[in-house]
Amino acid sequence: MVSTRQSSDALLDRIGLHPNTLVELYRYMLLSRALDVRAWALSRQGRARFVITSRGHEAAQIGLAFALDRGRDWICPYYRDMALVLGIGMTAREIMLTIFAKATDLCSGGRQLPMHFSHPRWRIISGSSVVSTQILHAVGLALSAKLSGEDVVAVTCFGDGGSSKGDFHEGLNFAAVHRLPVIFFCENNGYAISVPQHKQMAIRDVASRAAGYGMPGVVVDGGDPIAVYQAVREARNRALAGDGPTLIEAKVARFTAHSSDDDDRLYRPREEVEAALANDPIPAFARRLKDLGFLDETTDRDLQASVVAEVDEAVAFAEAAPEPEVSDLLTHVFAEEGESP
Amino acid sequence: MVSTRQSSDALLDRIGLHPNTLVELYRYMLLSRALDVRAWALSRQGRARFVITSRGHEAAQIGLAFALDRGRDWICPYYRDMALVLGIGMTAREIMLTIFAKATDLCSGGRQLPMHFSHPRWRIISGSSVVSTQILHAVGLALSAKLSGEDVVAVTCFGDGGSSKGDFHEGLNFAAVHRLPVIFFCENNGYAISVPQHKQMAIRDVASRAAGYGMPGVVVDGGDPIAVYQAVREARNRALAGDGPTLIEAKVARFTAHSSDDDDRLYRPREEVEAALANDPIPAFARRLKDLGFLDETTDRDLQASVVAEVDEAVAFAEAAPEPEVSDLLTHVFAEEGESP
Amino acid sequence: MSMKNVLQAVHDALDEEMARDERVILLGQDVGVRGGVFRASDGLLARYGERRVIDTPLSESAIIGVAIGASIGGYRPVAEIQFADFIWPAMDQIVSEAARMRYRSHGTWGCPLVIRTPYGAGIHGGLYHSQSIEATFAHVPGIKVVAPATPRDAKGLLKSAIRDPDPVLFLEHKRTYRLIREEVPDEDYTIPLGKAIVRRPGRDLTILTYGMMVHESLKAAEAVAADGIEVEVVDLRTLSPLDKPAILESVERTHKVVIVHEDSLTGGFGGEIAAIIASEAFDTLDGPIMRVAAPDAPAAPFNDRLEEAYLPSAPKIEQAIRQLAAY
Amino acid sequence: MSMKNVLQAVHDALDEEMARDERVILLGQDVGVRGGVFRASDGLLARYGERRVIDTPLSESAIIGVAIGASIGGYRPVAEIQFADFIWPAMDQIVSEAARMRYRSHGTWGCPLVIRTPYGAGIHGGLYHSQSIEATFAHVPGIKVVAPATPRDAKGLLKSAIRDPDPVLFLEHKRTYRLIREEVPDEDYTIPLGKAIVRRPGRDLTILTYGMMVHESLKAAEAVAADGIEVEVVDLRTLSPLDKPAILESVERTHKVVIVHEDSLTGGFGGEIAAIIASEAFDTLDGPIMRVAAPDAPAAPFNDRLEEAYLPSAPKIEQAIRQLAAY
Ligand SMILES: Cc1ncc(C[n+]2csc(CCOP(=O)(O)OP(=O)(O)O)c2C)c(N)n1
Ligand SMILES: Cc1ncc(C[n+]2csc(CCOP(=O)(O)OP(=O)(O)O)c2C)c(N)n1
Ligand SMILES: [Mg+2]
Ligand SMILES: [Mg+2]
Repeated sequence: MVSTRQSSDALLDRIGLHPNTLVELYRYMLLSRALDVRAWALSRQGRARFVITSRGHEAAQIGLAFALDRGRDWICPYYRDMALVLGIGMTAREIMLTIFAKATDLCSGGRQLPMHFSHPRWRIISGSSVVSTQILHAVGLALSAKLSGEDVVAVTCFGDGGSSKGDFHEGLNFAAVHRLPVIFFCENNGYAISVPQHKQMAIRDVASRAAGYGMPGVVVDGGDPIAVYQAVREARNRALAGDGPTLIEAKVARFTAHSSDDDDRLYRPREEVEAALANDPIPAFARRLKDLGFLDETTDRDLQASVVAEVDEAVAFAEAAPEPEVSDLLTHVFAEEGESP
Repeated sequence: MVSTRQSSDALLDRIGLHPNTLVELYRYMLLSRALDVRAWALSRQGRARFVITSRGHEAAQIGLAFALDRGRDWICPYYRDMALVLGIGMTAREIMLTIFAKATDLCSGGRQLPMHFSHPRWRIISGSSVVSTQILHAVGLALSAKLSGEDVVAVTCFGDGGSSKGDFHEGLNFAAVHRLPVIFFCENNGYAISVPQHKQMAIRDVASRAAGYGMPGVVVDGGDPIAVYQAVREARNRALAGDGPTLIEAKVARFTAHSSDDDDRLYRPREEVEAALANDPIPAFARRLKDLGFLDETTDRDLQASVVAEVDEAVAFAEAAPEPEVSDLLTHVFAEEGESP
Repeated sequence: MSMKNVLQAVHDALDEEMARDERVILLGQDVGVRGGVFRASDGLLARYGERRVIDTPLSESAIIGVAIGASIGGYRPVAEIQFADFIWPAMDQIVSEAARMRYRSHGTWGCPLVIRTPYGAGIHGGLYHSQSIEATFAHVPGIKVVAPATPRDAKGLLKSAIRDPDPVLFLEHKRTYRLIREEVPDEDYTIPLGKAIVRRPGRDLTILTYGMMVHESLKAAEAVAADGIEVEVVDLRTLSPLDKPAILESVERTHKVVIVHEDSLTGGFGGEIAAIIASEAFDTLDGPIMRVAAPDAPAAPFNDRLEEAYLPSAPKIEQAIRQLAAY
Repeated sequence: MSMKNVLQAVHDALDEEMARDERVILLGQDVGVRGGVFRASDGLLARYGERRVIDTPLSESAIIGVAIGASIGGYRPVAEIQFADFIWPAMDQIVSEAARMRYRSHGTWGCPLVIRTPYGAGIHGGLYHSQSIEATFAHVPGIKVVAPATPRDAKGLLKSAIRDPDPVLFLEHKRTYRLIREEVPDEDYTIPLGKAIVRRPGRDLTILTYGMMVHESLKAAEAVAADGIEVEVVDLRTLSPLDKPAILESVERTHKVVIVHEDSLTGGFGGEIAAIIASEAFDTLDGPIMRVAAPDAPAAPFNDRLEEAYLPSAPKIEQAIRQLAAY
């Protein structure tokens, strides 16, 4: 297991990200946060039925997104990956359409709960709500990439809770045996709803499981998008070189309750939440960019305003979008005549 | 991971097994082998429908059996554990009754395939044919022991193949979180039917998975009953002391085809089988006992004759036993009125 | 008597059984500190301690498999599957193991355990927080399947399930949790598994149903009563073992049957009920056996409009009643 | 034409489809070097290589889950579950994932994959090498269920399954593997999914069945023909989608129905068939709908005598025919 908890500033040069790209990363984090905050508000107002946030996970997810070949690498996300899918290419409008379950919701046409992402253009594969099932799909997609020779990888994300499932084990093992180009990305926020990590596993790092499959396991600070970016780049290069899968564990914090249906005051000490909020990766990244001279206050304010405007527009657009027709209820159970798989 | 591949002779004193007990171990190995050879012959003659052997695994299983508190510790075996259940207390007659699927078969009343062991007196819990499901039952039994405070452990056996299943992962993780008194005993013979280890996993030792659950993993030479005995004693002591589960991996060889329905010439090099046979743990153990002066030629010959006689008698007894009545078909689907769970 | 909803009734049954029998333990995700995502085990951790109220890792197969082992070891585990939709990873442990332990060991070992799980749609849970799963398990010999519709039944049946020597799948329709309220006895009582109940007598037509659809059926029955159609509503309560005598008796009285379930039509449990009637009460039938059920889509969609279109409801049942009554 | 048994027919279908379409890959336990435990993929590793014939770890959920991913990635996986009894660990991947991918993504993604698995009893396989699993999956919208009875059908239907854009569960009755032989065309042909076939015409009574029970039913029909009872035997071949028109047509001709399946009675697929008839062909019925099926035990026991007692067979079917014919 390799620890990447180190100052990533020193690495900035080496990894070769353009300052503009770093600002872009920052903007995606802001956008995700703004969408998240708005979605939560909509749910509190009764305008959205159900919401799950990415709050606290954004840095990890955006670092991940930027390390991928967007639109070519296969993505099997989970419900907490809104920042990731934005970073890959989904738009604020598309997010709002799925939150409002509109007919033009590209994820599912209004069939799934919000945050069950899917996108034809971005190779984002529809997942269920059943934890960790998507891990195996990523392994299968990696197998298809290996067979076809396409130089892409598959990435799948899941939580600390998801690492307790049988599918996690079967997936990592299968991928290791066949040295498949897949990245297993665990977003460890220390909770499966109310169950804290020590009641889920008797180990400190999920990444320590990697050795038992014969693949590298990497722990990375999920509050540091650059560190995540770098860890994923390495894993991706290994995968493309035919050296097989990697398990990356990003240590993150969940800022909100599990979902809009949850009340984490029932089980989580307030001080813990406050400490996490005090370590919010987004302002921390802004400070870093400013220290490095890549971002000034005016640009920052403009960015913050622009994402809010983008969210406003997306909400208005999506609320006005048409509801699904009842006649749509039974479409796509099977392929229609002549439809190709 | 601790390696116990060391000369166990030096340990003889320290572990404190009486020489008579060592000869007893030897006799159980002989008995298992004799039963196995006969069962295979019966299947070839068409007198037994189906047989799975323990051949090559006996030393490991008898070492395991003798390290347990027989009749008190819970046993969740798998189909390759005939030597184990003999070592625990089942008799040759009982084995033959289950092979012939007779009414008085204690394992299942003729319902299950042979080698699906169960015994009320010996706390041997009935298993299915579905690989690795029994692992979780052992964890649950260990939970019950922990709750009741009974000073017993639960033991479950499975093969290298079984370690690829989701239930392996979920079981080891659950046991580790709750520090349950359970021993996971992997009999690694390098094959899941025809699939060799390197196509099952990208690691050398199944035991190396233990670290990922936060429990000790031990590799032991499954051809050495004393080494196995010792490893299990240690694990058992840890478990009883409240220090939780252990994963023990016994390296063994499968001497026969997977089952009487299999033909391993289709997939297994003959030299490999011959090399394994040349390293047969049973004559090796006899030689060791003789070197130590615990066994002489006459006793050895007598033992060999006595187990054959025991098997002869068991076959005759079981063949003469009554068949199940057709009226038995629908009993025990549910508890009968008034039957206690 | 106290006014309770279904959730409170479930909670009280758990509480009282844990107080009555030390062997009763709970295990599941979030059942401890949080008291369950629906709060069915609220306060039980505080009352009975961490040893008896166990928050598990996110491992459905382990929840059931461990419950099996603990039940053989002398305990009476009540395992919670957080949503019925997440029971499939434990399918193998339920079907291959729990349901067969007694049969395959010829009576040596048995699994006195309960699997509680919230099921059903109508709460905007989307495709994976809405499923009905009863047909699958009612086809499995060796496990009982219970699906109460009311608080009184939920409590009495859950107590019977916990005291039963065999595995019981206990299905709690999550729409009934807070919606359905009634007076529930304060003293200890049980309701036997395997017994249906006539919720509303009627001579013209029999509705056979269970769970949330009992309430929709009663509404429909009320609606047609205005036109003089007297519908008998039979709440099956337990699907396995099924109360065949109660079914046949009602059908012999009314000669017409509508079977109602929320689960999708094809292969749903209504088929079994229809088959029994078509075989054993054929002569008494005065019309085709009708079924009202969800269409053959994978589950109820999230969008309100689609969910409503998907779900059987009083108006749809009413339509079937009128059609059959006129036959 | 060549004389083939069912196993050879399955083998040939796999071989020919792999030759025809490079995207077809096999994965499962022992499918490679060993050619499958029943040798259905014998020689295919040698012919198509390790990349297309993949021996997997002992992980059913992974076999299906990986097949799902590979199918989305452009391949046409044919996954083998070594015995149908071992499909339950993959239940979640089949029901929650494969069967819903298209519906839940509103048509964006689909899973063109086949799950082949030997099922059924009569070969002394004991409780866990004998199960019938069709009822469970025929209740799941989004996956097709095929159960051929003859070599010709096995080959033609498996080819259709492999070419189908959606997941197909392909059930091979293992007792038919070597027992049932017939002339099979040498040239490429397919048999469409969802179409039943009349195996034996008759005017007095309809038997609706599939798989191994087709052959037992034909024997029974033969036996009663001597007494002038003309039984029509309809082989359903596909259970989902079900050929309702063929069922109703036959029943409208004969007015009497016996449904036969090897699976246990309660909740078996026979219930669905009976329900359809009792609803849509009620007026044409001249007698109760009868079912011949295994009793409600967990599965066929190993002991010969018990297994025979458990299994439906020609004599048991004959008895039902005579009883109904005399009605
Ligand atoms: C198989 C399954 N079991 C239970 C649930 C209910 N559930 C939804 S999310 C969740 C916790 C997941 O925790 P984790 O994997 O750590 O992800 P996080 O939400 O913390 O990001 C649970 C128990 C589910 N969706 N699927
Ligand atoms: C879940 C499941 N899948 C497949 C099988 C078929 N099967 C029986 S034994 C076996 C191989 C088991 O190998 P291993 O666990 O190494 O045990 P061994 O027989 O080598 O002792 C397989 C694939 C099964 N019984 N259960
Ligand atoms: Mg988490
Ligand atoms: Mg092995």
